[in-house]
Amino acid sequence: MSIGSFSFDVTASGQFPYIIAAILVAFGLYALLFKRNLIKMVIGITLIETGVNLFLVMVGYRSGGAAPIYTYANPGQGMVLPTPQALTLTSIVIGLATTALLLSFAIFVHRHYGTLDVRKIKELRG
Amino acid sequence: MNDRGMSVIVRTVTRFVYGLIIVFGFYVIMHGHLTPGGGFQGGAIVASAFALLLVSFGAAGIKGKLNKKLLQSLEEIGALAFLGLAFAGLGTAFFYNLLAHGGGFFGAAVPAGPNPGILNAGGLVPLMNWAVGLKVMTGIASIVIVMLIGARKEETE
Amino acid sequence: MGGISTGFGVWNPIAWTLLFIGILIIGLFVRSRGNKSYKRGTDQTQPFLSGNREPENPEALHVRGANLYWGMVHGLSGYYKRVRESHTGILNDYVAWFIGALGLVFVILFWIG
Amino acid sequence: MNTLAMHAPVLLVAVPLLGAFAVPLIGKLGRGVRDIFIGLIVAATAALAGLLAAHYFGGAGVPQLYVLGGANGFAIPLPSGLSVPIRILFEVDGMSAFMGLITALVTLTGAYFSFCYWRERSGGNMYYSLLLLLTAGIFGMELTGDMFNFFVFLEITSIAACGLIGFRVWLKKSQEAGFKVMALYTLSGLFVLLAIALLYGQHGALNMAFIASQIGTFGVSIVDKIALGLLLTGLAMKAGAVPMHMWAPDAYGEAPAPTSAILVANSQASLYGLFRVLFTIFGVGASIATNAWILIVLAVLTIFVGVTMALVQNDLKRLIAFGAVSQIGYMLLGVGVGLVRRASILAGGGSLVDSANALDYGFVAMQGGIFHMLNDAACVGLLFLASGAVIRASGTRDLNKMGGLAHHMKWTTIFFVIGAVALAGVPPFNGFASKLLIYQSAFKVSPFLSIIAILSSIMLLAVFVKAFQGAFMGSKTGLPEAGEARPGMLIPMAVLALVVIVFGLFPGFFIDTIVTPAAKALWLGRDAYIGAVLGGG
Repeated sequence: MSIGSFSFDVTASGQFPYIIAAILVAFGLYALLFKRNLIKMVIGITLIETGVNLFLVMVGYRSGGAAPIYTYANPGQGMVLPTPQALTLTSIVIGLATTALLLSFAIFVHRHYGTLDVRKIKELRG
Repeated sequence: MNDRGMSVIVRTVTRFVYGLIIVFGFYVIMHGHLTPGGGFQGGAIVASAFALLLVSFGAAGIKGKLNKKLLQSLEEIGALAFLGLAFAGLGTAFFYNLLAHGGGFFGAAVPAGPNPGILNAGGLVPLMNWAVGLKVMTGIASIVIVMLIGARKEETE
Repeated sequence: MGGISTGFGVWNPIAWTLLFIGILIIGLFVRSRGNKSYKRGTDQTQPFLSGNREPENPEALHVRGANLYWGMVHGLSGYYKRVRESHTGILNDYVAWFIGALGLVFVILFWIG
Repeated sequence: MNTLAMHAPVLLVAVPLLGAFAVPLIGKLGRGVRDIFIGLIVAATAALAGLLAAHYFGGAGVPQLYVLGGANGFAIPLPSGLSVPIRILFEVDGMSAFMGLITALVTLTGAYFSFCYWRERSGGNMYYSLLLLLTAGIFGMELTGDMFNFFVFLEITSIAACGLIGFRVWLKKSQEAGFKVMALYTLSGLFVLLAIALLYGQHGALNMAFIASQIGTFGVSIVDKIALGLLLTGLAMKAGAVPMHMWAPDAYGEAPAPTSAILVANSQASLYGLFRVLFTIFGVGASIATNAWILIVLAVLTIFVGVTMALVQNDLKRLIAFGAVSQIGYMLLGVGVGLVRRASILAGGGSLVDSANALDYGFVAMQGGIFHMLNDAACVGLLFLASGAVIRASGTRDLNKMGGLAHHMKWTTIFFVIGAVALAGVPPFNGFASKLLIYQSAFKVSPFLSIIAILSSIMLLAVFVKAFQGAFMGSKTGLPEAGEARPGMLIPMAVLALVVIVFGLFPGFFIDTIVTPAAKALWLGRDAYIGAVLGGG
């Protein structure tokens, strides 16, 4: 399959990164659903984030394309799509902020509750 | 980790490398419009040097050397500078790149094809990189400091 | 002015308010014509508490908010037990609700169309 | 078009953002200077939102486009001749302008209420910084025309909202709420991002109008459907629809009172995103009826569970928070019924233009759902502000420990009653006007929907009777701090109460001027929305 001068790799090895992304998201969801430790849940969230970011980068990949930098590619040479890379970067920055906030909350939850066990942190219920 | 930091080996190596890390971070910020990297990445690298100092010398070791208030003020200044540069193009549109291709300050054109690039190009983009870099390096450094203070209170309680 | 017509009926708040005020005035007028046998300083001014004596502490008379719908909540206890227990306060369960809803939406979207 | 109105969409985001970053520096000059600065920023933002709305509703009536960083259009022509809409756009149509008005109202009153609310306690620069950041994020979500930009603003609101919930680190419950809400917000945000990545992979663009036109041309593919499911669930969760609502009472209940209402506006912004996705991006194609019924099921669950859970709460703010959750259901119900009707019109080959009037039950339901957003923001805002004043006066949030506050705070009592009866849909207040539209049009789809909606409204009145009885009735108590709220707290409440009364007494005027154009923008504005970006029609 190809559009213009680019081609999409539809072979099994070309799909490998997508599978990895799916596995990362699945591991993250597993951690969020079954792990009882707040820190492990934060790790689960960052795993999902990594999976989504990997997916984003892969969406923009075109086999044979150069890095999307103006001064790197020869004139006429194809580049991989720069937009998803910019998106991934933005997403990483946002991920840094959310992770920092979540970990700060975890620190203060531990200070108040004396535990990181999510089953014991349930004053807000019903 | 105690207040006095880690072993002599770590502290000695840290003394050697933290300056290099900071220089490298500034390099990444400076060349953000030409090579991979930019304000956020460079800022994160510089902040990692601060984090390294914190980890190896401990909270007591850096007491009085990294001023949290100053860091936070610099962070706001970085953010305001970024927004101000975005406002500067308001004559045409928000975020309009005033200086690009003007030929003057940061206005050179970069030739196509493999070349080392020209630093004096990119218009407002390098300036914005600096603003973002300032914000990120001080922001992450203050996050690390605040978290360390939080964690230390935890230990003493 | 200011009314809305819904295609099924008309709602005019100004007319409604005027009507409400009119009925209120009529009601007050009817009330004012009533028998004025109310006497101050007698037992008539005392609150009626099913024949019980009024407690010394007036706060004891205040039905606290939590007790107000005791009967109703008791009547619906089967429902409430289930719903309140589903708000467990455990983050894993909240995530599970989200993932479950997501799965259900996918099933509906792909199965029904 | 004058210059200010032209730049208004971006200034609505940039001005609060500027305020958010400048507040910590200005705060060094002293508290008075800082408060004046924040007041100016918030007032300027509200004025800009008003200007934007006046421009759209007062004449233009066509989507207003703003291109970030571009002098010459949004598309960058490639050497191959292909012109890709790559620039970030702000696109303001009736619905965006309407949401802007809601946000302006809530943030204006919330910020001015904060000045007095925090007088003795450490309000801090960070609080105002986060509040302004949240404002900027909400405006961004409502005005942007770019999917990824929408995600960025979504995350900005998430972070700022959780900062506001949890910045009082000495409160045990607020930390718990902060962690839970942040985890769920992040999760829903990541699923939205995944959907955006899928849409980008499928259509090669992030612009909402471009994706919409692609879907209109090529139909809804499997990838689009996965993206639709992810967007629907993720945004419904951020809006607080049952059964993904568990974070909402924690968030609204544990945030400081002035910001609880802004968090409700944040949920409404997610709802706006949901409507934008369902009406504009996936507005034509196969699965509209299915989407509509998903919305209606969510709506019925939200209305019923929200209000029944509110009945058993003993914490004043948590009670109001569950009430606010149930009101989200009415909006979903109105718009869901509208979507059902729209699907049947499109399937039957009817004309959307002919049905965009008060005689078509689908359009009436849309009007009701959209009008209820504004009414809900005003009423819930009023209730949260009044509860803040009550909590300041009584020093507790437990309904079992309060009582007799009507003796001390007459004005607050009046405002609380106005907000409560208006939210419960008692005539002649504004809640009744919008709920009437929803009841009557939902009846056409299924009488069951109307019955649930009316029953829940009655139960909501019972809920507020409980809150009123618990907090205000009873004999005078010897609460140490009891006393009327300060004028600085009463005036924002009075403004909201005025809005409630005026919108209740003249609903026809406001429906004609602002609600109908907003509903039309969703109902038949899809082509105009796409045409404004891509040209043609």
